[in-house]
Amino acid sequence: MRALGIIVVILTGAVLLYALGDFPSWADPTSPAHKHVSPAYIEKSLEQTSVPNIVTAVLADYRGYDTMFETTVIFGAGVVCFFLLRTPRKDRARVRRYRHVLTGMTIRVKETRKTPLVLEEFERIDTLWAPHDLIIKTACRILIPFIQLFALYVIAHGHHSPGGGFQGGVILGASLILLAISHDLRTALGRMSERLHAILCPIGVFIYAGTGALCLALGFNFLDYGALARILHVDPVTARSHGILIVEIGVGLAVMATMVWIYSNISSKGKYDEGL
Amino acid sequence: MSQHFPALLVTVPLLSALLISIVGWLYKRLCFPIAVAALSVTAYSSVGLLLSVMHEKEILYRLGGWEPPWGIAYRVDHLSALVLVVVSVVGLLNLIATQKSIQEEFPEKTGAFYTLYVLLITGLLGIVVTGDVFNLYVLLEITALTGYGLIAMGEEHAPLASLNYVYMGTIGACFYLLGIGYLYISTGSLNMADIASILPGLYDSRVVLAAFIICMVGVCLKMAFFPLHTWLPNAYTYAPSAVSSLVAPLMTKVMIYVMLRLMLTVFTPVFTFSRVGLSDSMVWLAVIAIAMGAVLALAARDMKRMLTYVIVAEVGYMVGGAWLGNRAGMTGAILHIANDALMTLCVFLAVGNIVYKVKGYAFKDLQGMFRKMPYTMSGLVAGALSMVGVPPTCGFFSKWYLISGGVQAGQYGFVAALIFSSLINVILFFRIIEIGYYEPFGADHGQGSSRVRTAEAPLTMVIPLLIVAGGLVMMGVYTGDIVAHVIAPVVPPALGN
Amino acid sequence: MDTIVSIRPLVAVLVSICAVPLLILSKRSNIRETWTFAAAVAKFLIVLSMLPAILNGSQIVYTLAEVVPGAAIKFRVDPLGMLFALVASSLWIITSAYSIGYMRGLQEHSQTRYFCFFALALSATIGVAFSANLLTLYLFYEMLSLATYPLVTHHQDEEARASGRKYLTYILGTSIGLLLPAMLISYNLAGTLEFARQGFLAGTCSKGLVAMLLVFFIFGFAKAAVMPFHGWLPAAMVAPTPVSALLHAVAVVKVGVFSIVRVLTGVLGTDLLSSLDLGLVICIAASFTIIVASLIALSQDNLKRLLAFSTIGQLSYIVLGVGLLSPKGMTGGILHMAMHAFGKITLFFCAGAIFVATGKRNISEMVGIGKRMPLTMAAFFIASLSIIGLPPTGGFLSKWYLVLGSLEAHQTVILVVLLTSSLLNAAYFMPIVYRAFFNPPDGNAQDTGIQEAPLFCVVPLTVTALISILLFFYPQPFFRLAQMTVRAITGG
Amino acid sequence: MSNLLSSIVDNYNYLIYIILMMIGLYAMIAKKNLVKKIVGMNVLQTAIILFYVSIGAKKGATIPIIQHGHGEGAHEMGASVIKAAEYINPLPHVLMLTAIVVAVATLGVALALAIKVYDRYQTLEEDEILAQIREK
Repeated sequence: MRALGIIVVILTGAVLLYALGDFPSWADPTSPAHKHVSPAYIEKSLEQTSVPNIVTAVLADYRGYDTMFETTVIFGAGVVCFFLLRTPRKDRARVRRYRHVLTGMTIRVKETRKTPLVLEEFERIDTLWAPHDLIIKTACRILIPFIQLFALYVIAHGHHSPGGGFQGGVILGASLILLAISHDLRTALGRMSERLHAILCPIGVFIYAGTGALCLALGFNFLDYGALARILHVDPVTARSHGILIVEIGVGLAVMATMVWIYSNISSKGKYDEGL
Repeated sequence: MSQHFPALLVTVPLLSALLISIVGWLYKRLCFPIAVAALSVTAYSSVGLLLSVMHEKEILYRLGGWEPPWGIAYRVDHLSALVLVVVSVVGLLNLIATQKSIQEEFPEKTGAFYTLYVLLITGLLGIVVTGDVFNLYVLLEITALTGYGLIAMGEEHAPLASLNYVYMGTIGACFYLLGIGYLYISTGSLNMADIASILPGLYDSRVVLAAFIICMVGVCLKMAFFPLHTWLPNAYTYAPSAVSSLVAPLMTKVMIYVMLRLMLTVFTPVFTFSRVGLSDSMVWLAVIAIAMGAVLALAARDMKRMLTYVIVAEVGYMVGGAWLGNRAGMTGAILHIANDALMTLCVFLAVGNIVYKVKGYAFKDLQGMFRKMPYTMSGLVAGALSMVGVPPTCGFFSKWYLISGGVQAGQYGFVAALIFSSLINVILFFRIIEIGYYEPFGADHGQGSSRVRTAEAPLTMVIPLLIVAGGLVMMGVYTGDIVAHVIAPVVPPALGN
Repeated sequence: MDTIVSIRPLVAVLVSICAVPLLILSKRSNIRETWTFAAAVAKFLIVLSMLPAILNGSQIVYTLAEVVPGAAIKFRVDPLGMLFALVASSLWIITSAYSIGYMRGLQEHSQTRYFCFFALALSATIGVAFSANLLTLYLFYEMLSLATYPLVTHHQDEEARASGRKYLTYILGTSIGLLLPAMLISYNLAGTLEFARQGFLAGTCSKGLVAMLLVFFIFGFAKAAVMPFHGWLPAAMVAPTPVSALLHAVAVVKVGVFSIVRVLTGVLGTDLLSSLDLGLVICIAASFTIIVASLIALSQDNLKRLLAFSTIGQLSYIVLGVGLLSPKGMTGGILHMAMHAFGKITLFFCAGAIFVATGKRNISEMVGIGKRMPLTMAAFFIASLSIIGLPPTGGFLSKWYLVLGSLEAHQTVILVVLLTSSLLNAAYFMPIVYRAFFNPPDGNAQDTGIQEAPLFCVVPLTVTALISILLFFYPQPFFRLAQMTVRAITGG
Repeated sequence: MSNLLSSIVDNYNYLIYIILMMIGLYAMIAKKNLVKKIVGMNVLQTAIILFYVSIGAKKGATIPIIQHGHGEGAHEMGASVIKAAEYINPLPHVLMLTAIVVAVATLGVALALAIKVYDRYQTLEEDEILAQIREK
């Protein structure tokens, strides 16, 4: 195996090095990569889409179709993780552990159909229980809202500054995952149930693809945001910039939901009761 | 409407996949009908596309209304239209045929399953219609990811096989991505037609050569071309039968399509066949692929594994035919994409029915099958004959073109390999058929044979199988027309006539 | 030589395929047999309806689909094909009568399957007879191979399995391994596969290549059982006797030789062969087969195996006749297709009848059987005369023409071969007849008076025996057709 | 040869990506541990991302965000003054956003699979797993 690896690496490396000879020198403004297609983006994007952030413009409009499928990839990954890991109802954990807060003694309760006892002096705990650090808990509880606010800013301000749906979505997701880590998975899922993010994630993609389909329905080509002008009562160019915003929101939703979904599946091996 | 067919083709299944995944949480029973509806629309529009392509030369669709090369564009020509029809039809038939076994295998996750199923089809269709090399990469990953997921839900070693598939598939995809990076750095464009128009000036550039080689390696990995086939047998064997009857016919064939697309459209035929001195070595690799596939299939001890190695051999057919570099060979390769998809579907559906009934696919499970499941077995026989290449099944005619291509190119090794593998196929399939045919009989040849009861699979599984089996013959009989009206325009004049 | 475009050839082929679903669906066996008969008669009538046109020197053409440029799925009825089709379709009627008797007499299992595949095999046979190009011929040739497999292995026991394997190995192995490449090479040489009057390969390739193709073709059609590819025929004798009768005395093996004749005349062309004097090669292979097969036949005790080997020998007569490349020789060869068919099927019927009536397979047990089954053995006698080639039977004519042909081609060696083999034939047939009639049955089997096989068995074999006598006096239309074929080929 | 050397020298970034990529590739092929393979996979993908991004670089250019022109109707006045040379090539960055997302997705799936594999064999060492399979 090792020998094979070395051989493969040497062969591939040889090919790549061989090609290196004819590379245009690095960052040379006259290299074909900079001459052929990209100048048009840089010069036209503002007037065509009124989005100063060219990356966003190209990402969500010129090559919006790529991005749609990119979102679909994320969504697909989420579904795959669920499909692979989520444990079927019959062999889910039947035992719950509770801890009496005052005395610190723990009890095991056989899960039954009717809702288990909920008394405030009892807290539900994981099988491997470590006392939760108060500082971390509080710090996170304070931090998370700001993180989420920032995430929303990143999504909304993607037109004018680095950012956009993916970045914002990831930050949102991260905030929820932080909640899950600092407290435990159940609390996070209490805030946002499995079903909810499992549905949010396709909805996010749906916003994207649906916008495209809407343009199709309005008689334009698929994803041609110019069509939205008719609905939003603005000129086509502004419509494009709005269209991009809508799409970015969709992306944000999808990414956020999927991140949480994947995390909760992987961290709890699909049992959804005890995370990290 | 018809000018939006290309968009509908991909967006309808995509949207319905999303819909399914939502509905899956609310009302499971709706998933299957939605999937069927979506794929029917797809099949309809792909057929419509094929017809309209046959009238006007090729269809260009600008997504987002941007001019290529700045925006992404669909480019549908005869080749892609043909493959589109194959993909959508195979997907639809398999969907209907495997409904029962899905309900049995994933009672709680039907929603997720159908989501992935339709997403997979979406990805394949997208790969076929797109005219942008990077977009192709993204769609490649969609098919790959969904494929990993679906395959991993099979029994015993499926997750491991799927994980290995992840490694190999990712390497393949990365190589492809790198290759188009090299193309971009030397041409500055990502649109296939645009690249093709820029390339002639750059034929001597090492970067382009490297790009070509890297892309080819990547694609060969994905389509399990011989030395890189190691992931395929396990993955397809352990996959749930409903899944293997989807991926086995489609995945490798679509990858072959990608290879042809790269050879003929992106890197122009002139470059592919005269500048890159790889033709002979590729053909010889194909010869080895065919031979090894046949031999390994002989060693297999259960039907699915045997068939997977047959697939490895079939990939060899197509790659070899494509690289022969003459009209007959290319025609054979393209024709075989369609035919092989159909016959692989046929045999895998038959195996699927058997698995559904007897819960096993080892050779011994076939005892007395001809009496137990006569229709399924007749379907299997039809597929087998097509694999062997018996007229008038379509398998014969694609083999015909491939062999005559080999004769014209003077590649007698290739011809010999094809004949060899047909002979091996005879052994392979008649071994199965024998087991099914000779029941453990009493000494008397009297009426003692009614011991085995007929227990045929449900109609929803049998009818699609028989449709496919009939399709094999129809394809065979109409080969002439298909070649004349669909394939002939695709083959570039550079390959002579 | 005008050509009529008509769908009749296709119908003639399809009629028995269309019968198959009816056979499957028919609940009771009588209905099933009725359908079989109906299909057989229909087929025969359709074939017959084309006869007058053919005799007037015109030919009937029908194209189904142009699958490959230069090679369509196309039917053409010409004298040669018509002769073969007549023989096959007429014998199917008789055989289906016989097989009803036989199968019921032995209460064989899964008779429906039997009749279905029988029908399929017949379609394939007619298809071969009427095919207008090599591709179509190959198509039906393969179809026949596969359709006969379930018939050969009807008993589904270990023995059947073994011989089924042998059968497929020989037939499919050669057709894929030799025939397909040969066909494709000639396609790429000539760009067409249409049978032409003097072959389409003339002047397209070197002598070596032609010789190679010739060898590929002759051994590729393993159904013709030219040695060394004859092993499957004795093995296939495990099949029920009607199968052996029709398929291994008539349909399958004759399809083999018919295809060889077609290829020699229509693909390679007799002129090309004689100009490169490759005829000799064929003659040598054929003569070798004739002599060796007859010698082996001498040593057989199982009657059906004996008949099998005798068939192997007789088939090579036909190959030999065409290989002589002389008009009379060819006439003899082609004529022999018909004559031998009627003779040999009678013999098989007799063997079957004996088995049904007495359960005896071996010749040594058949001493004095003539007293129990006089009709059967009489028929056996006549048929063996025809095979040996003595008047007053059809076999005489064909053999006579073969002899003339060998003289015409100044091949005295061949003449010797023919005569020797006739002697050998006599040597392995006559003792059977003699012992059957003139030796007393051995002690333990006491004389039980006349005890024939069921009527369904006896009538057919009597009919065929009579026909083979009749053919001596009225060899029409077969003789005419043979002559027309030869004239068409030699242009004389 | 010399020009090859010089091109390598002023294209050292490409050299780095090649080295990274080779490391990843080697890990994927030679390592026995399934998770190490996954790590190798990510290194491989990251290397390619590096390659693309370094395509985008342009001497004397800044990030592709047009400084002036905010909000509605910016395009009328913004259009004329923009020069392609002033901003780096946005396209590679766009592509790489996609590639990163794909990489993440693949990673997620791969990890999920690894978990399933571990559940089934109680190990992630390839040879141990193969041993288990063999003795069955």
